[in-house]
Amino acid sequence: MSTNDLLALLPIILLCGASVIAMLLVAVKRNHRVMHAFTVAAFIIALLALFRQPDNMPYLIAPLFVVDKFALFNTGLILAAGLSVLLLSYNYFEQREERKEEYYILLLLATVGGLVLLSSRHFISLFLGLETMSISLYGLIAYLRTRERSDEAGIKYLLLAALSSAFLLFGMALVYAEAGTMDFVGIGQYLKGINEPPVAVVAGFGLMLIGVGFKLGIVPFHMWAPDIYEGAPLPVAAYIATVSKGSMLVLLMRFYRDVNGYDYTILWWVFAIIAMASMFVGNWLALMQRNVKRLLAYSSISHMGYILIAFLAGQEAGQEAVMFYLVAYVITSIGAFGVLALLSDSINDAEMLEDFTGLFWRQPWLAAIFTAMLLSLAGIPLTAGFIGKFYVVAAGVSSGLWLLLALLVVNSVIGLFYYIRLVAVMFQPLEGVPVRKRLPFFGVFALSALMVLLLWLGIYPSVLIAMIRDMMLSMG
Amino acid sequence: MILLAFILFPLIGAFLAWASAAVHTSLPRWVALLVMLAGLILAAGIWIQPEPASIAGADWRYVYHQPWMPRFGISLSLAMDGLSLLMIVLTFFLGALAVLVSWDEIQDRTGFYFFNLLFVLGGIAGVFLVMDLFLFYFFWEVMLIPMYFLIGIWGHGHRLYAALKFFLFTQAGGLLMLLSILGLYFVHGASTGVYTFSYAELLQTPMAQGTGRWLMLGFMAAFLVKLPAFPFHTWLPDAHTEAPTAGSVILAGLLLKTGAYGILRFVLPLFPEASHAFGEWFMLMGAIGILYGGQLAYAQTDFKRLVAYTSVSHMGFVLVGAFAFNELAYQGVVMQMITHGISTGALFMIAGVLYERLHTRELEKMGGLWAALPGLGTITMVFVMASLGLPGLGNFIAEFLILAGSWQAYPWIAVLAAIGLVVATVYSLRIMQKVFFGMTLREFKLKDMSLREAVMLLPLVIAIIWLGLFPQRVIDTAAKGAPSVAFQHKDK
Amino acid sequence: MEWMYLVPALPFLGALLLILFSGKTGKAGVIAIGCGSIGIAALITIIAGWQFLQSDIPAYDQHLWEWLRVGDFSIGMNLRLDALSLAFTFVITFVGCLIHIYSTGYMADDPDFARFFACMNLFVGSMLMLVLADNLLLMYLGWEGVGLCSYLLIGFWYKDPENGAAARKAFIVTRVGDTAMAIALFLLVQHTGSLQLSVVLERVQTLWNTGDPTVVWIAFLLLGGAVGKSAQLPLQTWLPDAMAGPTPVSALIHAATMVTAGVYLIARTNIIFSLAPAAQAAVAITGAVTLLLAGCSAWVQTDIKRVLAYSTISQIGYMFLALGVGAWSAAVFHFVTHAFFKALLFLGAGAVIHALHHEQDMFKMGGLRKSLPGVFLVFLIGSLSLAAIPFISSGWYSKDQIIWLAGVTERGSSWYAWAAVLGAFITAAYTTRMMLLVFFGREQTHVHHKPGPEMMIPLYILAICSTLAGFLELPHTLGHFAWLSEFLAPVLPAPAVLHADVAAEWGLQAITAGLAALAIYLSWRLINAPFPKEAGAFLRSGWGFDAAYDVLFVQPFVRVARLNRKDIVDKIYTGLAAITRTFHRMMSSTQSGILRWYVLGVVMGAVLILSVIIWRHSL
Amino acid sequence: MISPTTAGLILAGILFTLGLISMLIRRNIIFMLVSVEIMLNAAGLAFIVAASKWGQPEGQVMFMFILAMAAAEVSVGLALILQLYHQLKTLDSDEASRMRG
Repeated sequence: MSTNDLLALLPIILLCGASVIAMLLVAVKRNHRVMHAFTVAAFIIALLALFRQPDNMPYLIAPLFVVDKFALFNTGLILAAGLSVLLLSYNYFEQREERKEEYYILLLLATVGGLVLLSSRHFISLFLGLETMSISLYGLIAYLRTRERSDEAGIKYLLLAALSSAFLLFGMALVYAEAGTMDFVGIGQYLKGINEPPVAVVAGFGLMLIGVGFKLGIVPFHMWAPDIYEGAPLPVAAYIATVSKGSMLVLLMRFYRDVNGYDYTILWWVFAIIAMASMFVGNWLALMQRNVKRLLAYSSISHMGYILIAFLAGQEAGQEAVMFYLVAYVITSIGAFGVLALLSDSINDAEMLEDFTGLFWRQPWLAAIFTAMLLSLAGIPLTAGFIGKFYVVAAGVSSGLWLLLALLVVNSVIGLFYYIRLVAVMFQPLEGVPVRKRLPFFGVFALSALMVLLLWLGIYPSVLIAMIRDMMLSMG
Repeated sequence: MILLAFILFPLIGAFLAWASAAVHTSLPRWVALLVMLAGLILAAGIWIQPEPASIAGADWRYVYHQPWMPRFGISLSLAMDGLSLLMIVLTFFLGALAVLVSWDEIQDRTGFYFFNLLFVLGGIAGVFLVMDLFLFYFFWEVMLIPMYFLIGIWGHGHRLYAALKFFLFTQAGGLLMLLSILGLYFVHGASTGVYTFSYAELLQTPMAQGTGRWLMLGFMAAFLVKLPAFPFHTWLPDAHTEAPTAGSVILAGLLLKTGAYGILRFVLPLFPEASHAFGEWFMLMGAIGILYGGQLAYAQTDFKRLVAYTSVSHMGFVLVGAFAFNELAYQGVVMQMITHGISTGALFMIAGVLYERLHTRELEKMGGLWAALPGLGTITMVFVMASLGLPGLGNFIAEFLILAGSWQAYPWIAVLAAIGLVVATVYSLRIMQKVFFGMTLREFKLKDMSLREAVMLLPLVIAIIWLGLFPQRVIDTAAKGAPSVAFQHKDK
Repeated sequence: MEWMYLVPALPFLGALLLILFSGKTGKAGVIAIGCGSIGIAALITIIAGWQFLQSDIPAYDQHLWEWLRVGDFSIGMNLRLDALSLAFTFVITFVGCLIHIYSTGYMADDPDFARFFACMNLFVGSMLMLVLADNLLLMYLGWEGVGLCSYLLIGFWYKDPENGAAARKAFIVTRVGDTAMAIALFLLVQHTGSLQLSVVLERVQTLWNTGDPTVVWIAFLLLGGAVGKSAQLPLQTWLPDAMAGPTPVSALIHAATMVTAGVYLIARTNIIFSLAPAAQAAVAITGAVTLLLAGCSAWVQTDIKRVLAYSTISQIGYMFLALGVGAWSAAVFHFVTHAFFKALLFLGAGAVIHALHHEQDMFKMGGLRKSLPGVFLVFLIGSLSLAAIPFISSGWYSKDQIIWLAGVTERGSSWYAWAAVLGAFITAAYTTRMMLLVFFGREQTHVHHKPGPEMMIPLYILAICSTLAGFLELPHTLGHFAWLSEFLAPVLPAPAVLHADVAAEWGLQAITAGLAALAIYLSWRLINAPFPKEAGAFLRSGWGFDAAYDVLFVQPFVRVARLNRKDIVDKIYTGLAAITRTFHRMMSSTQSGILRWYVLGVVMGAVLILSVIIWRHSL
Repeated sequence: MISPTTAGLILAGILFTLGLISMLIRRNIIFMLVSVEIMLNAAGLAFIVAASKWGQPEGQVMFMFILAMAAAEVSVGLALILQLYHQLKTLDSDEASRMRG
């Protein structure tokens, strides 16, 4: 391996190293503060490392990895997401678990898995990344051992994830059996070579789709989402909603492009149906939901549906839309979960609708942030979510997916209902003098930063748009 | 630049008001009032001064242009012609009054209240000025949230339900409009290669008949809901009834007008063919709205609800006139937008004044109030007469022009609409009878209008009479802003 | 004449002042403003009229300001003084002034003194706008304005819901007619492109030749407006109820001026009507039928004011008949005389009612000729005019002219004439009945206070006028003198008389006079004769029009309103919401939390996808 | 006559399906874990078959990874199951359904 290779994979390597050191740190002395600081530092360094990259993009590390602008951009996104989750975690765990340190190790490892996914161009690296992430997620989800809901969630996630990866693997095996190669580009060439792909390959794709769909939490592989979000510690829920879904989505895009999946109308239709189902099921489930965690889970299902519409639109507009929406979605989700995390106290999480009554008059700033996040999810102007939705619709219109768009309109109206209901609860006048609880600096700082970002993207998105465009064009 | 001021004044003022609440709870209303008056003076100043030479061929008095999202060809471009000028004047006029209305009514959380109030007004001003379709949609949506808060936090009984209903309806319509805007964007791009949201560019978009019609319907969806036209009107009674007085005033006086404005500014010029094709149906829709709204208005026992339904009826005239395609009707529509804003706004204020005294909106619980409140009664009489279209008051000019114009397009629809005048008489007189005449249930010992109430009601009286006797100033101003398509008599 | 704009302006100004300083100024101030403004207006009218008679111009136009101009359609705030409007203006201001003075006495002890005079002034102003307008839109303004004032004054004593109902009825019923008129205006705008009377009437002749459907439509719609305001069939029902207002109001609005607005409108647009024979015939028939039906109703009323109300309807019927046969000036002539004697009768009745402490039932009156001699005298004069007693009463001259012309003009027919004659008989009958019941027989209610000078003087003046006004026109039989018709000639063409035959006219007059005498005799004999009850009730209720309209229009509307109070359309949306909620319930039942269930979900998905893929692939 | 590859794949498929079915019908969490393992191994088998078809090492490599991952999974899984047993006092997966709706 040349130094360039190492340079290209620097973020991953850094995080791996960090995790090892972290273990040693724990072995030496348990200290939450130190541990937290160290992990934060690791993430920051990894982020900085992004700027020291070989010039000749895309940089191929045969056969497993390719590092291109696309990968880099998303690496940045994932790292940033991880970082903000970290900032939100400290206080959350400080007031709960007595053994907090391993959490950070697991978080590092999961992130490593995610990063691997982002730049993998081969079944093996795909599998490795996926499993690294999943297995550390089992631990993370079940981290709060004292809370029974936590390990119920853990076991559920474990079994279902294993199930889905079994499907994924079997699918891969089928494809491999026909194509004789496991890297995406190779498969793409093989498919080009033959005019009509054999049923095994298409079926293989179908099975892989199950694995992917599970991680994305799209219908009908969505059922785990609410339980896991509810059971998992809030930062972890945020992490699953953003990092794991995001990296999987990126992988899907890369794979789909390499094997030029847009040529297969069957797959297109499968995705279209899944998109419709996800939108409707997600929104319907969320409609009357009183548990905010579950509500966010369901809403994320429907948002995946929206993203799929952009994904189906294809072309550059579609891809850009997916990326932009993903960014907006990541910011918003972390923000929303972050607010929940800050509001939670040592005994139980702030998750029921009642916990938010009159929040605006108790914690104006937090409530404002949460409102902004919810409005962004609902796609109301001045927020990134609006531009994202606009981008998606634009992509859809440009490739004339009128049916899907009509459904999208219907669904955003349904969605609006429960987002607004939540907002309304926060603005309800509350009787009695409000008891203000001190908020941790880091958390508030992270959330404020996220909100500023949200509004900035909502009002002046040109910079990000330009970035994404340039990245997409570089991919060709 | 001056145009930007109209939008920025309220928006900045909004934040100022919010901040000032920290200093003293009564400070926000002063801030708000000053901001509104400043805007009003500015707008009035523009109106008074002689019309400048039209800029760039079109009849724009001022234009402002600034790129925003080049990727989509979105730019922050504002322009003002006679129509938008009138609407801006109306916006700040009613805005200032809305502040006065809330003076005593709103006691808690004044800072946030006036923040929302000014924000709505800023959004509305934006809608009336923007010349970029994306931006139009942007402001169109921006208005909703603060309006939602106004209704949802400071409203009456079923405020949450009403606010939510309002929000969902408008949002649904708005999204359909978004689809159409984008459709237009891509159609234009495909045919000319220029991808832009600029109104001026999109005006000459060549498109197939079918496409044009679908896109037009998308736009109409938003505007019909906002107008509101039968059968999309059911959000309005709830919203108007539950909103605080100022909210009702702004809803009836300004928000509904954005729908009418949208039709005049966008639908007619962008889709002449489709507008002609569907014209008769929309006119019919309007006529039905007039009668249906009138019938429901008569059936109500809640003062504000009654007035709300009269809005449905009156905005029906707008729809009838907008699709009659001749100058008479067009001028009538503009006139109707202004006069309805004033007269209905006034009626809601009166409802508020009564509510402050009686703590009820139930007509059955009122009656015989003339003895106690002769002054208020006289003013109410003026606006009741205005709402039934008594000559000498602004609404008559509007309705006469609309009917005379629409008669030339479709006589039978004009006849239907004219029957609305009788219905209007029926429900309007019912207000007077139930509130001021008839038996006094209990001997009210109420003080007549306070100075503040007089200050906020008299300008409206003067305005409505002025519009009734000297409408020419308005008509001249609006004439330049008229979309040329609005004058093409359809060749039958 | 250049002060003409003051004529309507002063009453408006007065009204404005009274509204602004309501209660601030004392009673004296109110009287000063109220009567003063009208009085000055009357003076200016007389001066202007004098100047107008001196000058030989056909009309004097005054342009105040441009009301509205859209494209090439333009309407000005213009006043036009010509013979016709002068005649009306004179009557309005003069009679109006007298009635104002009378009211100062009649309303003396009413708490809302100021409001009363404010409304009265507003009314006079609007009425003057109506007659002085040089374009139909401005006329419409006055037209609606008087409607408003009539509404306000009928419901003046607002505490009683009855009055409110009567007021609303008046407004709404007339509004129906107004709407028809409005549509006529739209038609005129569409075809002539203007509403200025001179222009319209001039273009109409070039546009259409006689009997063209469009112009017939226009005429009919105008007629609709006219019957509404003038309480002719089928929209006459509001006038009797309108008597709920104070008596001076009934005298001014519902006898002398407003209700004759319809006559004015048709006379104004006589060219249009003469272009539309069908419509003009309709006018004549409306008039004939109305005068008969209303006469019969008047005959059986018990309330003195309702008698006068029905008689007003019937008299206006005569005017319509005259218009219908093209005897325009005759109609105006009858309007003038009627204005005087009917105002006189109403005010007289008012004096009686006032004296009897607001007692209106004639059967509770009686024998008042001794206790109220002055009132009896003037009332007698008025009644003579109403009953059209030959030679000495103004009513005879005007009515006889109509009866005669109804038969002999080209648009007329002998049927009209006989109907008119019959009407004269009925009129005489109910007038006599009224006289007998009120002033003869034995006294039943005691007079508690006699009317003061401020009430009596106007009565005397009116009495004189209603005697002299007759001599403005003398029939051919008495050395044909036709000052009024000649004066009106530039505006109103002379009737096209086919066979002017003095002998025949003598005969007709003889018959009329004879019938009148017979009527008086009969009613004097049969005053206490029993009358079939049901028939009486039926006639008293005005031929059951009210009941019919109630069933046909009012009830259905109210029922619909009651049924659809809660906007059925809303059900659509609430329904949608309900459906969505059902889906939510269905869906959330799938989230059972049971692991194997989730596994099943995944498996189902897998099966679905695979089967779809393989199925599509096998195709 | 079907080729050995196809036969192998079919075998793997059968294994896979068996695992799937047992996962559906078993309520005991441990057995569910076991059936997942079966499915994973079925996938592994498929890889072996494919690799032998092409005579490449990748398939075997993949199988190694699968084994490793399965092992990790089992260890974590058993730990979690232990925890769960402490709280539920049962291994019935249907009991572990306190989160619903």
